[in-house]
Amino acid sequence: MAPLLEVRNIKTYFQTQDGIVKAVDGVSYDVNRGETIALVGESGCGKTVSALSILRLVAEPAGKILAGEIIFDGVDLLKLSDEDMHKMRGARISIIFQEPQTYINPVLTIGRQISEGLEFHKNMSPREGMQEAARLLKLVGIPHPERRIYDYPHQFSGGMRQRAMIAIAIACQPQLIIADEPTTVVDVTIQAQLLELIRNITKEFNTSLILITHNLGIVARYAKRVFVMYAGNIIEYGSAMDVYHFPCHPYTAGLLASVPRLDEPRKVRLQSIEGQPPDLIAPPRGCAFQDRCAYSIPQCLNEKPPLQEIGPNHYTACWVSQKGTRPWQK
Amino acid sequence: MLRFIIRRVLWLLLVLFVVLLITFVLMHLVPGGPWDREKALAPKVIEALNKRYGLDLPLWRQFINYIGGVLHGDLGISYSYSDRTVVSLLVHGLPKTLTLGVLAFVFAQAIGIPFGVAAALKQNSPVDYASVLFATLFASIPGFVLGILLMIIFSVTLHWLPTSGWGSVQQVLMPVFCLAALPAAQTARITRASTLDVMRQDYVRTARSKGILESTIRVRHIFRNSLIPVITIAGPMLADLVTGSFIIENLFAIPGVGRMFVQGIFARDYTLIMGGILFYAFTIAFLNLVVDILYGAIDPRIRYE
Amino acid sequence: MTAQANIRVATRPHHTLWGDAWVRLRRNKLAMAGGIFIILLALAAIFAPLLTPYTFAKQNYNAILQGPSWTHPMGTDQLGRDTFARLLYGARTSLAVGIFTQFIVICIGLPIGSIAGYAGGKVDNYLMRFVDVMYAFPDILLVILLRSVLGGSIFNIFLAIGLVAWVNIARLVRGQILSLKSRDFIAASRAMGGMGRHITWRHLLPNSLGPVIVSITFNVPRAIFTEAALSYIGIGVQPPTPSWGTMIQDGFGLIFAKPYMLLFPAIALALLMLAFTFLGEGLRDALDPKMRR
Amino acid sequence: MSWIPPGMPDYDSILGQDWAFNPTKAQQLLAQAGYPGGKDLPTIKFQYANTGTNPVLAAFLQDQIKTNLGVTITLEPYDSKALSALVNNKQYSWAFYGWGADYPDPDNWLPQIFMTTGGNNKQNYSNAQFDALSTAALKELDNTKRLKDWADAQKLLVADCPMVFLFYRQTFVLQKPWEKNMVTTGMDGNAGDTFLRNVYISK
Repeated sequence: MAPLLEVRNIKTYFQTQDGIVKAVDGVSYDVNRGETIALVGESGCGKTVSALSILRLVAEPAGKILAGEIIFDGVDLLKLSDEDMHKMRGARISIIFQEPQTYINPVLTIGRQISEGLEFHKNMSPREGMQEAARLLKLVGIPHPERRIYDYPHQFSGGMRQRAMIAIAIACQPQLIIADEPTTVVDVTIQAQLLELIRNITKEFNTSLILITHNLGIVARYAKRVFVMYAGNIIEYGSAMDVYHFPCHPYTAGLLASVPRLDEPRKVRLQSIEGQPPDLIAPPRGCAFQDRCAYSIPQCLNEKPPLQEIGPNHYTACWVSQKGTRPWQK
Repeated sequence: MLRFIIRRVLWLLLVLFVVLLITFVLMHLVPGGPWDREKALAPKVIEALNKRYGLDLPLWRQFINYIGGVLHGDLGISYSYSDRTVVSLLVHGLPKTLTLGVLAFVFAQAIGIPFGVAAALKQNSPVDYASVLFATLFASIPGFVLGILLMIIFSVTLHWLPTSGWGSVQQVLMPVFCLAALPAAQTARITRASTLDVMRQDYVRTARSKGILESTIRVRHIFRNSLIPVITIAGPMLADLVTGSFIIENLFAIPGVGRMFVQGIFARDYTLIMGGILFYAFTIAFLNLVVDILYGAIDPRIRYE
Repeated sequence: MTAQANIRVATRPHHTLWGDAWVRLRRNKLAMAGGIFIILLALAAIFAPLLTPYTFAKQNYNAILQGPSWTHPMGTDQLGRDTFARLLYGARTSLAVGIFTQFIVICIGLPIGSIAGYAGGKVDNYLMRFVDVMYAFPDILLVILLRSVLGGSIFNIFLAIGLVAWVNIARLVRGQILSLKSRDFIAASRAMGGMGRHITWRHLLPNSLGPVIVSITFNVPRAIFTEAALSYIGIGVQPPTPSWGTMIQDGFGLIFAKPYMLLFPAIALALLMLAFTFLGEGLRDALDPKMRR
Repeated sequence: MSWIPPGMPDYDSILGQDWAFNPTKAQQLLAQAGYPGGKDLPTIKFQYANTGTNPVLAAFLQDQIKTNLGVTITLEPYDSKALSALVNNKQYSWAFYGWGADYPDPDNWLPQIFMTTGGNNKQNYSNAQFDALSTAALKELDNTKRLKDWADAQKLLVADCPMVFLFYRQTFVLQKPWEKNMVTTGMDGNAGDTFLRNVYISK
């Protein structure tokens, strides 16, 4: 069965004063119906830009999607007319943003901002919209929804605002939800509740979910497949199990090592990956991770390793591991 | 909300009282009295006049009488227009000053906001540069200089418009334009800046992610937020227009409150001066109060519980 | 070590706030044009004697009300005085008024604003009510009253205009300090034992300097305009010191006969105010941290 | 220059000849007064109401005195009320003000301003002989005798010169050629300066 969404070799560049930033430089991934995948990587590796590219929300004139295709349910979104794209956004693909504080309009009531999408896509009347908004707020676990729809964002706590964001995203029962770091802003307890909520919703409505995060801890629990991004490229992807237990890229191994583990003795020093992500304006020739990689070989410096299958449905872009050795494996 | 209004109204009354007090003191400090004329009046005549208008009483007594009068709505009789009460003079002058002020205000918003918005939506386009240039040009030329330049062009050379007077439409055009030029420019600039700022906000991107039409996004999300700063300056701006028009009234010889007020100062017409200041101070304070209340309406975050 | 060599250092050369502001200001052509015009005008005003043989007071009765000619580039007034010379010397008055009033504005506005902002509570309330009173006054009318009381010497004009114009600075500084006070770095400084005055002086004021400078550059044209308006009504600077306002006032009487007498000072005033506005805008964009690239 | 303006009875054009413009004599007088060339003369403030053409006039005077006598006087403009107060309370140093006839007769020009007890006597001018002549003239019914008294009084006045008479103000009346027989008087600017009673239009 063809995947719901196929992102093929997307290139999204940004024109800045200091030069062209290659934020997303040839990224491909796919999502099946009802499946949850995770897009993982340090901040600034292009996760969010790739998500925004799907919805064609990249800020014009600075940012442009130069190449690639985004096949969603058999249709290439990049070829769609603006008018059709409007019909797609919110109705069939929606997005949950990271900062509930700034991503909700402070001067409109919460109910109004939820019913907006419904009024446009399902041409409900404002009254019906508000009732549906109340139902959605109930669904996402906000008490006394029928009163709360008339409240303003500043009257909601951080966690509740994020729940409202989720309500906005699921309003028209989209087929695909992109969750861009949905829980980074809230504390751990609320984080768990929100993720559970999102998972139940995706299960209930058989919605596909792209979970974008830099927090590897939650990825294992929620995503079936994991795509690790670094400097605008996918450098490793596979099932969560494979990637967690047999990381085939030094960067993935480094990421996993830096996650503090409960089962380890407390005295062990926290590990971190030295150095800074490369400058995306003039990325180095060869592998982008080379100057931070402890196992780099001459070939890494000159040639950019392509993604190659290293195990069943497990791909990596690293010369060292493609030669069959994984020195970073303990 | 009501408690807030009452508190503000009380403050307003106190501010008015203090303003009147300061004016009263300043007024009496200014050299020369109402009765001094080139052809000196006989001392006895001056004495009689002072008695008639209560100027022989000690100053603090006069002030208390005046405040007493104000509370009863009696602003006293003008010295220079000896048969007219100050209230009737104000009522005579008010329509002209208010028309000037309000027309200029409307003109300023009607020109400022669209220009500002257009410039923001089409940033770095010819529209943007034109509007910024227009805004800066008119923001820097003082009203009465602009008035003079217009007069030279339209009255002296082209003879299209009369240079002064009141009543016909032609007589209103130039004064209103001069008065409105500065506020129009300021409105355009602030609208442009705030619209640009709002367009970069994240909630606009959320709105776009819902797929709703760009036009709806503009009205419901962008303008609803970007017009807040415009409204906050609208109140003081209207107050400035109504009270600042006296230079334009002088230039175009329009018998409004402003012109009367300035003549009042030169004629040492104490009751007229006090009446004028009362009108101006009240307008400014009242309009500021209106803006604060309005402000709560448009920006829920500022609701005064 | 070749790997290290071809990696560009990601960080930019470190600029101080003012260094950065200067770089951005220089890039803003309009602001530069404004700045240069002001400096040129100031120089012309200072070196006026070199630029024109005439002085502002030298009367020449057989050259009364002449149009612009080679001998008198901008014509002459009712007493045969050269308009161009009066413009230059007039520029001294206008610039002096514009700049010196700001000292008074700062001396009064800054302390009141910062005390109100920092002290808060009752003090803030009373100070702000006092500011409301000053704000309720129609400013030019207050200046007229003050000017009539103080008399016409140029220092009284500074005082009169300054006494009225400090209100905006006070409100601005208070707003700045209120918003800065809640920021974390103030709490941090307080946590390290910073005393009230120290915090205000070391942290709050420097940070609110940006908008204050910007508002001053906008206040200068306002002050010049006020002085011109005063002279226009007839109670401006005492003759024989020429000021553009008095020149406009004199010229206004002959608007139909000799419009040029009015045109030159009017255009000069407009250009000077334009220059200050451009400069002000350029400074605002340059000093606004959000605009930092 | 006679105090009473042309077009009014008792106008005397030859009066005050020796006060005519004569810089050298002025400098001599200044020297005699102990201030040769204006040296250590206390600064004189010329105070005037800054309405109409006064400012221009003041600047002209200042320049003339500077060029002809080398004396610098400072200009102090007031608004009209302030100046009137200053002058009426006799606190002025050098003030500039004028007089317009209420009715065309020396009776309105002389006693009020120059008699010791005159309401408008702001320069403390007191000349017993002038007072005597004025009181006589005020009571005199015979017109020619009355005017003679006033003429003598004016001669005294001009000789004492309590004020410096500068100029007679003129107003210009623009008249169409076909407007005939309009009568204008010396009342210039005040009521009664033009009589239209028997004006007729001839095309």
